[in-house]
Amino acid sequence: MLEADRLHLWRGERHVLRAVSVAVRAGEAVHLAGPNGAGKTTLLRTLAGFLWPEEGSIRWCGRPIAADPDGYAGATAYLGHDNGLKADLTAGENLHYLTRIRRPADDAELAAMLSRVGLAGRAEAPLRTLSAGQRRRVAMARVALSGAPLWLLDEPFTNLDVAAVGILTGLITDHVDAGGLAVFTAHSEVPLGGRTRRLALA
Amino acid sequence: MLEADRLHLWRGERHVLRAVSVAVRAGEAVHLAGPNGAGKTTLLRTLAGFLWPEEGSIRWCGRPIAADPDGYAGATAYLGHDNGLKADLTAGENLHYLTRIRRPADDAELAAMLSRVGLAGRAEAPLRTLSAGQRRRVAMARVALSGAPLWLLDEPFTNLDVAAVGILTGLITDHVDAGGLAVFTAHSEVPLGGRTRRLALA
Amino acid sequence: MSGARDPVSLPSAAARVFGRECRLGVRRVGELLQPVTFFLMVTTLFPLALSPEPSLMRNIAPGVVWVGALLSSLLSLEGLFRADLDDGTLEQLVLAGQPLAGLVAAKVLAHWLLVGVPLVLAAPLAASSLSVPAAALPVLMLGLALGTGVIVFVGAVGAALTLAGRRGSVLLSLLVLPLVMPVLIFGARATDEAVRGDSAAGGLWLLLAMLILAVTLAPLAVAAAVRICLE
Amino acid sequence: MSGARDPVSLPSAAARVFGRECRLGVRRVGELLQPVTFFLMVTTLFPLALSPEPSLMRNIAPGVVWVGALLSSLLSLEGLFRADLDDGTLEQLVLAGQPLAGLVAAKVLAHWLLVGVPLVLAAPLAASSLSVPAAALPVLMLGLALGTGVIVFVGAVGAALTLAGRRGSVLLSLLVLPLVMPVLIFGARATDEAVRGDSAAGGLWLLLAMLILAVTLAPLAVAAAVRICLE
Amino acid sequence: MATWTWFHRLASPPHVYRISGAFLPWLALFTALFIGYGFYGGLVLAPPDYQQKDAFRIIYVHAPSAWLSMLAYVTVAVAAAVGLIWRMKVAHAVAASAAPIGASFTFLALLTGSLWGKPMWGTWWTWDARLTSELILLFLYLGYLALRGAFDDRARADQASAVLAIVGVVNIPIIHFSVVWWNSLHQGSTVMKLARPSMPGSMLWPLLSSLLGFTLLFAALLCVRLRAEIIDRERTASWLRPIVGAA
Ligand code: HEM
Ligand SMILES: Nc1ncnc2c1ncn2[C@@H]1O[C@H](COP(=O)(O)OP(=O)(O)OP(=O)(O)O)[C@@H](O)[C@H]1O
Ligand SMILES: Nc1ncnc2c1ncn2[C@@H]1O[C@H](COP(=O)(O)OP(=O)(O)OP(=O)(O)O)[C@@H](O)[C@H]1O
Ligand SMILES: [Mg+2]
Ligand SMILES: [Mg+2]
Repeated sequence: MLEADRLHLWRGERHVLRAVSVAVRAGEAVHLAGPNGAGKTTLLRTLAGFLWPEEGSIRWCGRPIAADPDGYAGATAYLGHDNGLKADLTAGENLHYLTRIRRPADDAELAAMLSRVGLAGRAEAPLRTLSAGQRRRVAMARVALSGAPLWLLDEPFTNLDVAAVGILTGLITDHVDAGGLAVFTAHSEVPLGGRTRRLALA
Repeated sequence: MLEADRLHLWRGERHVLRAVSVAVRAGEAVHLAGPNGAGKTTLLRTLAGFLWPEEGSIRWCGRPIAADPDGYAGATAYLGHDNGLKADLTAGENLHYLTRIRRPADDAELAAMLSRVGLAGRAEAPLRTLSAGQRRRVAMARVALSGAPLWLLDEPFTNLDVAAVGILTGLITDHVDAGGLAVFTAHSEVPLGGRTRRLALA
Repeated sequence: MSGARDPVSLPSAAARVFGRECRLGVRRVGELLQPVTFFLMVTTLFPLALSPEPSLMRNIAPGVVWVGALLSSLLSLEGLFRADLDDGTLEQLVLAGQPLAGLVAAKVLAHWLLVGVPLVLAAPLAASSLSVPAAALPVLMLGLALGTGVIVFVGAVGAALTLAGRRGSVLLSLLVLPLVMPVLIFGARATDEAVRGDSAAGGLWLLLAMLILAVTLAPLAVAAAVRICLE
Repeated sequence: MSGARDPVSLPSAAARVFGRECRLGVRRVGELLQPVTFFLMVTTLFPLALSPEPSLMRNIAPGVVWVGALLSSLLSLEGLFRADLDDGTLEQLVLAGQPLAGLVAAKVLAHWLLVGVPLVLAAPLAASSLSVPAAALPVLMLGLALGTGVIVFVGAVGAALTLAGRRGSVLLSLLVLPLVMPVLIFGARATDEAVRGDSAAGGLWLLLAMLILAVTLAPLAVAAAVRICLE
Repeated sequence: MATWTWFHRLASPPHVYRISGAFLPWLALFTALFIGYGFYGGLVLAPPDYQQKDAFRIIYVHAPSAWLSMLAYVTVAVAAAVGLIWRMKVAHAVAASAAPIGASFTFLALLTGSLWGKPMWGTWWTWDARLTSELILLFLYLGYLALRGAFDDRARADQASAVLAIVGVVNIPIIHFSVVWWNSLHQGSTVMKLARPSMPGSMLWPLLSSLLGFTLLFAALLCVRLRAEIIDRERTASWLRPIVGAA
């Protein structure tokens, strides 16, 4: 459903993506692997529409993503090296605003997701008072609440403890099993069973 | 040589450290473990002297660290969730300034360390054009060059690929074997052999 | 499954963005009050530095108030998108799946309220310390309300364009200043006329026309600039 | 093994910090030129907004120049330690194992050079646009050189104190302004005397005394504040 | 070492709480006596001034509150320095309690001064050295209070605001000597040159009494606020439980 074909991209003088192709079908997760500086973040940001490849095409449901950028954006959830959360808002407020500019969601759903990521008691805490792993948990709750069929996750397991890794794996599994798509990067193996296909960048 | 005794510390209304004691001897590395929000970062920052415990004492070579803060600071290298590097300076410049406010070091030494962390060709690249893992590598080069006997590392393996994990493990091993001390946090096991003692926070 | 399950309408998404800005403003009251304190500082520092002859003061008062308002709203613009870019929330806005121009319009509107209203409310204080007659206050306040709107909307384009590269608000001032100079000139002239007891309607209508133009066109430019500057 | 292997001396460590600031300033020329552009903006916007009567202009010119200089150097202070705090390099400075006051003194000194020198060099331009006689220029420039030093050193204390908590440069202005008000008053008065052809030596000596006081005492306060505000 | 432990015992929160409670009634009593005599003597008994008529009577509020605005600032700065140097929590509590009182006296001095200025100088306000430095004092107080409010953590708020208070103390001599250093519109020192008072006794004694009364008032208010501050800071401490439980 998402097809990127022979992407080429330069950053400054560096030819970072050289004829990279990815195809992700519904119900499938792709694990982008590769050493530091291989271009994983670059590829994910290109798939998210933040960077434009100099050559090659990206299609979503068969149509180039440039044809309907807002529609494609509405279908995408992105988690980068930054969490995309406001330090001055509480965990609950962050989820409230970021979810509801995308889709209607009732309070119970937000609360349920916060407790699923293990932060039931911390909804009222300003994000700046949470630990690094707790913030990452809020960010993954945001992705799970987005309702987007395509998840683009850049090292989502960063800072997470063992329990949280389990929770995130569960979220991805549920999403993929419900027909969602996911592309994520990680430096170690992720126990997602047969749902994952691995793609190594140079 | 570093002894922290029954530390208590509140952050806001939260009693984060409750009677935590750590002792690290020369030639030993302590692996701080614990779930997200357990207080690992808080403990490391307390040991670095950025936070002051409400109760308890921290001693370095038998003397309270408050007795000679500058001397203790000179003996400490800290790597936090942030890298402590300037995005506008190149990798080489960052190492140049941060190392040489602590100790004299010749250019060859800096260049050798950069190539040991796998960035020999990137010394002239502004840090903002490096990938997340490459920045973390520069930060670990900074720690290794500091000449400090005590290393305090907060999730140093974040964003590192397999090769870089090996390099960092090697750096810590060399440091500890030369009589250095290290306290680090990590959510997974680290292959440091018998040098490591594990300390779990609640 | 080509889009989100059931998307929200643009007005309600824009309302969320507006609400979020206001909430953030309230959380960071210090930052919110910065432009207005700065405005009061500029306008009260003058009497201190100049020889305080009341007759001279009244002559330059409209200009001082308008320069103060222009500078303080310009300064508040630097952080408009920068903070969102740094913590990654700007990306989330772009990926909301809504027409971006609508969302940024809501954001800029909230900024205008948060910056402009305190300025307008503080204007009588500044004016009285510069011995502007009370009769000129309505024109001054109305003019400032319209003028800060133009400055904020036009300035938002500059703020979005200067996101890429290093942070440098100098570029922002250089881009925006020529565009908003007419606001300063007409605003100060209208106030001056009101101080002399003449009719200031012409200047105010001109400011209103500029405001309408800015509010309709600027969001499109901002949206385009934001997309360009994310990398 | 109780300390680092062979530590460097404080002067050479301070020289590194100084060098680093200068290098960063050169990298971010945009940011570096911000205060001086702002200064020129403030001083040239006035003739635009006011009715430009030369006699009146000459009366208020010293005040305008000094207010411009005060505001622009104040604004440059917000980022002085904030950027270092955000990327973690401030911690590295604290952990250098050197007397912190010495290192921050080097940093503030570099900031003074990078901000103050352009201001002093731009002063003739600003002064001529305000029709200040050329004879008053030496006093103006010397006064600005001394005055920006006081503002930067005193302001650094405010910048360090406002590091903790939310970012809010309003607080910074609120803290620093009362402390540097005398600089403004004496600076403007000395310039005014020079414009009238009187001797301005008294004011300049006073500025020098304040500068010496600020340079010797402020770094201690800054160092204490930085230690307090790191968490 | 003995004096040292004595010093610290003296400065323990329960001790300070108890002592300030014991002083409070006496302070209140003498405040009432001195201010009572000062105001009665100044506002009723003293003859109208031959130049200013009755306008001069505002001095009985203006001079004491202006004096207190400076005394309170020095109190804040000294307490803050003690707190910073010897890490004494009670000293920080004293600084925190004194600052709002001082700000109020500063405001009162500015208000009464400008009320007096209208008949005397024909204007509410001019940018005169003494007036400006007193206004700066108000800004300093406001900055101090704002800085306190900017911290979530009380220990850090204490220390950071202490640094500011100490730095700001340079303003106090400027206020006091402003009339000497610059030719100012404002009155030169009248009261302090007791050797050759430039004021008849019927005006002077009530003024001195009201000066003393205001000082005692400051002490009394400080005790009240300090006790509240201590309760707030020590709310988890065991020694407070019987006291707070009883109230
Ligand atoms: C807003 C206007 C004014 C302000 C801010 C102000 C401020 C002060 C201050 C700070 C002091 C204490 C000085 C010290 O003890 O070192 C003081 C004392 C005094 N002020 Fe004012 N003042 C103002 C207006 C006036 C006016 C209009 C008068 C009457 C002409 C006046 C008469 C006095 C007198 C007689 C004293 C006591 C002098 C002494 O014994 O030291 N003040 N004022
Ligand atoms: N400034 C603060 N104010 C209040 N509470 C805080 C503050 N900073 C941290 N905390 C809380 O203190 C606890 C410990 O945080 P800390 O960052 O030390 O955890 P950690 O063990 O490093 O977690 P992680 O593995 O997620 O990095 C957390 O519950 C956190 O919410
Ligand atoms: N703005 C830029 N200008 C120039 N080169 C860049 C820029 N950003 C990234 N690069 C370079 O592009 C390459 C790919 O970077 P990218 O961040 O995509 O790597 P990555 O695979 O995500 O690595 P990591 O595992 O460390 O996160 C790197 O060599 C990096 O140095
Ligand atoms: Mg990456
Ligand atoms: Mg942590």
